[in-house]
Amino acid sequence: MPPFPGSALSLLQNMNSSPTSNTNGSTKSRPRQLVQARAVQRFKWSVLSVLIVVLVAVLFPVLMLQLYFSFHGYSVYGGSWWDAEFVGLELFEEVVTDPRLGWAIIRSLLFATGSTIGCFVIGFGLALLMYRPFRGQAFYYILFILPMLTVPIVIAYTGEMLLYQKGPVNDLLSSIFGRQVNILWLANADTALLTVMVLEVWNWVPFSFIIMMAGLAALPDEPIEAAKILGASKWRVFVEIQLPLLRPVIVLALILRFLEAIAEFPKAWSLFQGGPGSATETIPTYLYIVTWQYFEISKGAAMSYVILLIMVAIVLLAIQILRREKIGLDQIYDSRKETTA
Amino acid sequence: MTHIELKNIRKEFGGSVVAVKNLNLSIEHGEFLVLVGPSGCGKTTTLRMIAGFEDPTTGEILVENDVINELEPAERNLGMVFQTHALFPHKTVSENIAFGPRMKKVNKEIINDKVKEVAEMVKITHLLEKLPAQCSGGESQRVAVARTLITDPSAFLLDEPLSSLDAKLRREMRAEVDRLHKELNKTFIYVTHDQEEAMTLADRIVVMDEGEIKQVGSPIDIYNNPNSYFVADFFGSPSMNLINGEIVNSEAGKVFKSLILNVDLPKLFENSAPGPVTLGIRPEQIGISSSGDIKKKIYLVEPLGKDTLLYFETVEERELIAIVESNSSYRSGDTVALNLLPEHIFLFDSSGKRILN
Amino acid sequence: MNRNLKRKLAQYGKYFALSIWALIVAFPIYWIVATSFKPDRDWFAWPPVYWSEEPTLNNYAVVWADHKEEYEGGTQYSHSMQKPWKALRNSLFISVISTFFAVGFGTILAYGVSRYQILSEGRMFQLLMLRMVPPIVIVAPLSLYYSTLHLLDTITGLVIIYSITTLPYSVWMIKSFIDELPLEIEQAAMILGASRLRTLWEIVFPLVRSGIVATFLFILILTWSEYLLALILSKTEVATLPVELSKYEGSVEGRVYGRQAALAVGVTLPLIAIGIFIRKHLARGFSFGMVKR
Amino acid sequence: MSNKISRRSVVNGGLTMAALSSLPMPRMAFAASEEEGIIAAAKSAGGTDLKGMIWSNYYVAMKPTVPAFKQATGYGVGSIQDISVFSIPQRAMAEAITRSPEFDFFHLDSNMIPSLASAGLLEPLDKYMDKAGFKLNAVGNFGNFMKYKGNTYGIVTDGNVHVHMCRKDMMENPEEQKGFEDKHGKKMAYPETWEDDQRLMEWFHRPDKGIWSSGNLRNRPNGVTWWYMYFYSAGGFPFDDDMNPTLNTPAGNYAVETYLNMKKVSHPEAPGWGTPQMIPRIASGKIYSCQYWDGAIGLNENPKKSKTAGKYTYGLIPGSDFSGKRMHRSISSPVAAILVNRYSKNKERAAYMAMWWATQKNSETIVGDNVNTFHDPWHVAHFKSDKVYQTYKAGLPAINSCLQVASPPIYLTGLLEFQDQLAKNLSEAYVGQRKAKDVLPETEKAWKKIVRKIGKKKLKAELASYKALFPKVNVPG
Repeated sequence: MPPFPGSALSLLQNMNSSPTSNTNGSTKSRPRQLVQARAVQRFKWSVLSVLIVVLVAVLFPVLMLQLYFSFHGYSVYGGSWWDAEFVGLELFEEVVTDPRLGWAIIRSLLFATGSTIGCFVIGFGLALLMYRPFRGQAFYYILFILPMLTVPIVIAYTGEMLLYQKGPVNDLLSSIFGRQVNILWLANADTALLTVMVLEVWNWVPFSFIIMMAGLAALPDEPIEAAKILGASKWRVFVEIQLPLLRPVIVLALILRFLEAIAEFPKAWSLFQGGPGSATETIPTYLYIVTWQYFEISKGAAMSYVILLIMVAIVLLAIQILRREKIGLDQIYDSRKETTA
Repeated sequence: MTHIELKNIRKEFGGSVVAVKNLNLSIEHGEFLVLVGPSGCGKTTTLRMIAGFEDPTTGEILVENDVINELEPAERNLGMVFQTHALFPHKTVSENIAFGPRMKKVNKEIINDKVKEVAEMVKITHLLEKLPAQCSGGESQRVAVARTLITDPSAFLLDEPLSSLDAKLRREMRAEVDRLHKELNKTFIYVTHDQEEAMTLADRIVVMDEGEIKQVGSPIDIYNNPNSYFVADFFGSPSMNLINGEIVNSEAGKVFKSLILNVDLPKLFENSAPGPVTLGIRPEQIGISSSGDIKKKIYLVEPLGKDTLLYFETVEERELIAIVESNSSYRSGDTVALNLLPEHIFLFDSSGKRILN
Repeated sequence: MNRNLKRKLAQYGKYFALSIWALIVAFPIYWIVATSFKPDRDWFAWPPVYWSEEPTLNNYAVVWADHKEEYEGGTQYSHSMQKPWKALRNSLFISVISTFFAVGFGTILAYGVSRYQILSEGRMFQLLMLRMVPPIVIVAPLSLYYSTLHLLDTITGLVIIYSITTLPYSVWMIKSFIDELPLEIEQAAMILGASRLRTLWEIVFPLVRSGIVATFLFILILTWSEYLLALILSKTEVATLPVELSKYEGSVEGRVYGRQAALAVGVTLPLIAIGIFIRKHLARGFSFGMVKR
Repeated sequence: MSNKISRRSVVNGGLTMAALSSLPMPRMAFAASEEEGIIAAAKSAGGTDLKGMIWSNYYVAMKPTVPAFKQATGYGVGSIQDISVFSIPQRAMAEAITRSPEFDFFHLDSNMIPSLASAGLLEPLDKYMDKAGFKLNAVGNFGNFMKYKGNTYGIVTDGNVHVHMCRKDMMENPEEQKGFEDKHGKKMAYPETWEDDQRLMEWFHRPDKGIWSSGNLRNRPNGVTWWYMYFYSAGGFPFDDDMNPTLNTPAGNYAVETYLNMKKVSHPEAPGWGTPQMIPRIASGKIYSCQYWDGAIGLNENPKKSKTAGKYTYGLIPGSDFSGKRMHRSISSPVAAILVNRYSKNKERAAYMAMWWATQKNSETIVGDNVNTFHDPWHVAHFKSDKVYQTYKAGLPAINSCLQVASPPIYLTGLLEFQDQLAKNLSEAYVGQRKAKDVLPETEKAWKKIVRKIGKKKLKAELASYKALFPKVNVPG
């Protein structure tokens, strides 16, 4: 049975027999390639090659140098670095058995987790209070993003000015609670990390706040209204509609903050230099001490690699999670697959 | 004469999704061709390939017998009107219209004159200094048309140009498009998912589904002679009654049997093999009378103004619909006899193809 | 309780909560400003001095200009610190140039990703790695590598590493702006006869300009306040303001908080101005495509 | 010491030679001032303006002396990297690793000399000093702080040393005197030993009145400085002749005990406080006593910046009878000095510039600066100078006697690492993260590792230089 009956059939026959470029010879004899695909490829590779060249030129030698140092026992007191003796995995062994590094990792994870949760809870809370327009919204918004615009090292010094025992913060707390508050923000080994966390939270609440504001404001109204009409309380609407729809944004806010918190250096260093005791010896701080105070360049390099591996593992995991969320989100909102593909 | 031809066009996305399968089509000069089908059928992709926004994975696109696969969209001398109008929001209406000729380095004064001329033609002279955001939907559509008109393209590509407008405006603009086509005498390729638009505008309709052409023909032809279950179902409002059943032999000849009704089939189907089929008949081809073999109870009467629709109870999910004139006085609950005009009966086999014996 | 009263109470509750956080945010900032006007003895006073009874511009004078100080033996110039003008210029140069590169290249890359998928989504996320690895991990070999290339203590050196580490944010932010731009607008331009380059220049750029500006300023903030890399990769020529700030640790007179504050106000004010200017766009850039509009 | 004597005679010989060579103007040669000798030598050294790594807080006071030098020799200081003196050791080491000729001199803690010299960064200055006929005329044994393995590597600009200060006004109160005598059975007096000091501090400890009587630092970077004083005055030395750590000894434990004892009279924030926090406390009259850098005197006695002008008495650091004989040991860290980069083309020029700052006349100007009080006296002549007295007032004799018993921290390659391991463990013990008895064994363990890494042989060769820094007297005269 022919595929097209009636007039369509005749059309088809007509087309098959009509003279075409194949038989007649095309007036334009360009090669049969795909213009757009070719242009895109050309564009793609010219852009990517720049990127790759820059990354390879800058980062590759750096990583190679780092690798060289990790396997050579270079001492700043023993001649040139290029003559250093090959020591195999000795440095790595030293690094992975170094209890100080273990503690530093634990502290960093603690610090990152704590400050991430702190930032998120406060940021999300503020966003929930603020995402609907109200009188003064712009004022609060501007005020709330200010900490993010403050240079971190300024925050560290300001912390020092504010947090000493007889300082303004304890003074204000005393007058609020009506009795002497004597928190040792800067000297208690048990809470020093918490102090850095407080500053980190103050600094980066705006990040979570901004993301969550955007997320909340972008939620479609209809499902929420529908849920309300169906008798859901505000709390139920929040838990069953808003929270699940916001999940990708939440995951993003948490992951980005967590990763940036692990890298935090200026505040912990200028306030405590690892002390009191070793209460604030986090990964970056310890690495700084080993490399720039002990001048153990090789051990520092091996440590950097170990940390790099841990970070890459964390980042890859984070990327995996983010991608899954993104795909889920795309499915929910059915983005314009056909036209952009 | 602008003759556009698509030869063995295939388009894959990312290697796995096939949007268009082996498409062959020839579009004559001055023809108003409508590509119609449900969303995802490949009609927009086809149009975008003609425009040059997508490259066919294989196959050739020819204009005047020249292969134009190699040409950039800008070099194809085609005009396109988009569903979203795609006006440049940062340019005024007159800048929007002047954009095309400016790209072709036309003299400024000539551009100015032409802009005015075109604006008059689509009646937007009063909008020239406004920004697109200040125009209504219908006005934006006119601007989009004017912007295309001014470049004097060899053919117009229209991608669902009316679907963002409301019903009344859509009807008005539909007439406008029709008028333009007649005045310009250019090739129009028009993509829509709305069968009514296709029927009213097209010289020739191409029905697509799942990346394939299902049927090509004039609106009347498509309506009266659908070659498949799909086409029959797609065209017509209300759509064709389609009843699943089977052909059985009887003494009198072939008989269609189903849970809803049994019909003696006309001579035409004498040679059809017995087996499962779908019977189709358009609502207006069902006669209603007080006596007959097929008695059915009306459960809904839907007056549409000129006509009235009668819905009959069925055991299947599709209801059976008949159209009667509005002056008839049927009420829900009445039982009437249905008379299926034999010459208007279609049969489709289990793969959806029409049975023509 | 009637509905109206309940709503009012909720309203007051909201303002109360917001105001508490507003105070927490504002207080340290107030303290920096107030300290910058305090004479020496009020910097670290017990009990704290909230607003000095004898406010002075002394700190600003010492930090930003040469300042005379009198003592019993006569008058002497307290040059104190080297003036921060050079650091200010460095900070401006380095952050503006590196931001220019990051945003310029980021725009092209973002356009390619948004329109032609020249990087898969997976690669886009991997790009984030450039930002997420702590700089301390690479800074030692980087300084060694730079010294062999004579890039230490040069604007070029800092610009290169800043451009690289801020590129992920740049690409992600700008991509989110371009993604919002309907494809049809570009196609319309192309079919009207504009070349791809022309389309980019005349249609795409003007339409995402505000987004690009926002990205530009956001990355300016990041590079402006960066500390560790600037500290280790600079020597005499390209010390930036955060590095300049860090040396305001006094040994004999205690930390010179007032001077620090006077400099900090100068360092932070431009950022705050910028931040307020771009606040509407910040959110989009941060959302990494996770927020649909 | 015979070695040293012979070298000195060479110096004198050189000086005579220089004098002879300028015969045409014999009178001038005879009266040749320090400055003229330096200028004469400096003129012959080729090169350009100098580039230095120096904190401007220090440089400010030195700057006014540069134009005269530039006028005479044609060069001066062109540009400086202005970073904190605490960061300069790290940055200087980075220069050593890359063998960079960029900087001509570094101004930093001279206790870094062994580390930086081992890393190959430093230029020995003796031959330039000979050429200019210059010698460091420092109080007591202080000049040896610039020497490592027989060479001079630095020129002092700032003679940092800890002095003891306690509140005269509080001690002069008859009621206090009586109460103290009733309790302890002996008169209240200026403390001779750590035990005396502890007793006095405990007596004056009045937290309810805002007096936390100890102003000594106990934070991680600085606290260790105090421990050295207890340790050395108890007769301790941290290594035996084979470079085995000898911390876990009676003297070491005595020092740890003294160190931790002070917790009773220290502010609870002490483990987090450095000079930035403690100095305002001292100057606002909230403490009774401490051993502190002599620079604090200038601040204390400046009525515009302090509430305590005239209220302190300054004197010799307390000592200890622990070793069986009374010993006083102050600590000198950092001693800010100019070190010259061996890789620099201008190294000779830099050496003369450094000497210029250390002449009697110029160093008086620098140390006597009343506004930029970062340099402290060290030159023999400073203690007779009116100008210097203006700044240090009653504190000046105290500085003199403390300088005579000035001792170094670990004066060995790897100073910072040795020191931070000890400092960390001490700080941990102070805040309760570690048991006191573990501090020294744990530190010894870490130190053995460092010794192994740097090389026992190398460090053994440095021990003599380390020991040569210690004062020759137990109690200054």
